Amino acid sequence: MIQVLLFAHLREQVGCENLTIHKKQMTVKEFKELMEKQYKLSTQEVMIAINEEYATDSDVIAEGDTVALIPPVSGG
Amino acid sequence: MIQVLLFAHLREQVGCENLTIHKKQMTVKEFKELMEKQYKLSTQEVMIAINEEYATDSDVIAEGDTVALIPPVSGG
Amino acid sequence: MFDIVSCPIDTGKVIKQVEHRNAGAIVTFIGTVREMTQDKKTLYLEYEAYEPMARGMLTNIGKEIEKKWPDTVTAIAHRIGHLEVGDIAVVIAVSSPHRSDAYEANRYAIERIKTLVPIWKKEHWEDGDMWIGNQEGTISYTDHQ
Amino acid sequence: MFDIVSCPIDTGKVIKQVEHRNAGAIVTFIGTVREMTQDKKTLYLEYEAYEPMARGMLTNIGKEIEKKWPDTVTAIAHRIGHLEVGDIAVVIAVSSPHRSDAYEANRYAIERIKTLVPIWKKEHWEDGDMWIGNQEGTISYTDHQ
Repeated sequence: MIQVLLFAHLREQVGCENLTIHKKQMTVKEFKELMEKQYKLSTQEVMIAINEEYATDSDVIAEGDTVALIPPVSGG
Repeated sequence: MIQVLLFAHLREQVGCENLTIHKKQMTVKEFKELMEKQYKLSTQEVMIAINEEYATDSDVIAEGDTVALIPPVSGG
Repeated sequence: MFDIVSCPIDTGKVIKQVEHRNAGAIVTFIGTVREMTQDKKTLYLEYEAYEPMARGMLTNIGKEIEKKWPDTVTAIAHRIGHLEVGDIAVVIAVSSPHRSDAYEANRYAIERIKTLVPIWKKEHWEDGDMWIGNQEGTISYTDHQ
Repeated sequence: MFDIVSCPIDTGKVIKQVEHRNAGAIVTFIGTVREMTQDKKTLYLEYEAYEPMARGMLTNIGKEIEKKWPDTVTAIAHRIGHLEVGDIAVVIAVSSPHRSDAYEANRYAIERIKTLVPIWKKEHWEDGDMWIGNQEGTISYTDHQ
């Protein structure tokens, strides 16, 4: 099981703060494609964090990981 | 009468905070030469202010003016 | 030293965290909620954060600064939740024996926060609201107007 | 907004003077008395000013900043008299809708103060005292050691 966290407009768009994906492992790229297909999210400008660390498309998400979709930030 | 103000090490060197010069007028350059001769002050790095405004060597000091010797500053 | 908080930020307390006997210079940045952005009037803001990650990122920024400007000490507090116009959103304090380092490190901190730290703001106007999509407020993601 | 004072400076009060609804950024510089300069340990300092001129120069610096960075608001307080290690000597606060202006204007203010405003400090060490001759503390005029 992979835990998915959603924030800001992505959270509002999907309608919930977190999702679960029942997969053993997948790349970040595959994860993004899944989100686009399943929830119609545009992930073009979205960064992905695995267990609170930014990840690149080729990084691997494994069972037990927490993955966050990070749209461009606007703090400060 | 021209009023002269002294600060920091110049004040300590001369031993008083202010002096008076009984002249009708003089240039800043002449004033500096007078200070060097009469009080053995080195005016090389000292700026001169006439009535609280920085002046150049050719500016004229007139009777009634207040002239200050401003050694390099160290505030801040 | 590096915190995400829900209550008002006490600037004096953040500055206190970086004071020490050889800090001749302390540079502070205070980010407040501005009323006008271009020609739009903000009523209030909501800040949301991915809190544990945001805290971790702020701590990382602190470590980066320590490496780049060895004698500096940094403290950062970012507020989340409901903020009114004029409220303080972020305070960054950097102390250093030399003022040049304090200015540069402080500037570096705010630029890093605005590009990297997972915090988002939603602007609320009289005629709608919007999640702001980047730090300059020029890109939006959804527009509920 | 531009003052030479004999009492401790309240940083919060200086910042308050520049706060307004469209100041998204406030940059503050706090200059404190540092204990060590190179390898010399400061016991205390004395600041002396040509007060009316120093006040006038601070006001002029404020006007220069207003011209160079039109939407900024600046406040400066410089303390004189006896200061201990850790005491605040100067506070400069600059607010602006845009942080870049606030950083630049603030930096400009301290550089101008350190070259132009008639304020002098005398360092007191265990083994003597000295009027410091320029802002970096590298030139001296008299050395009473």
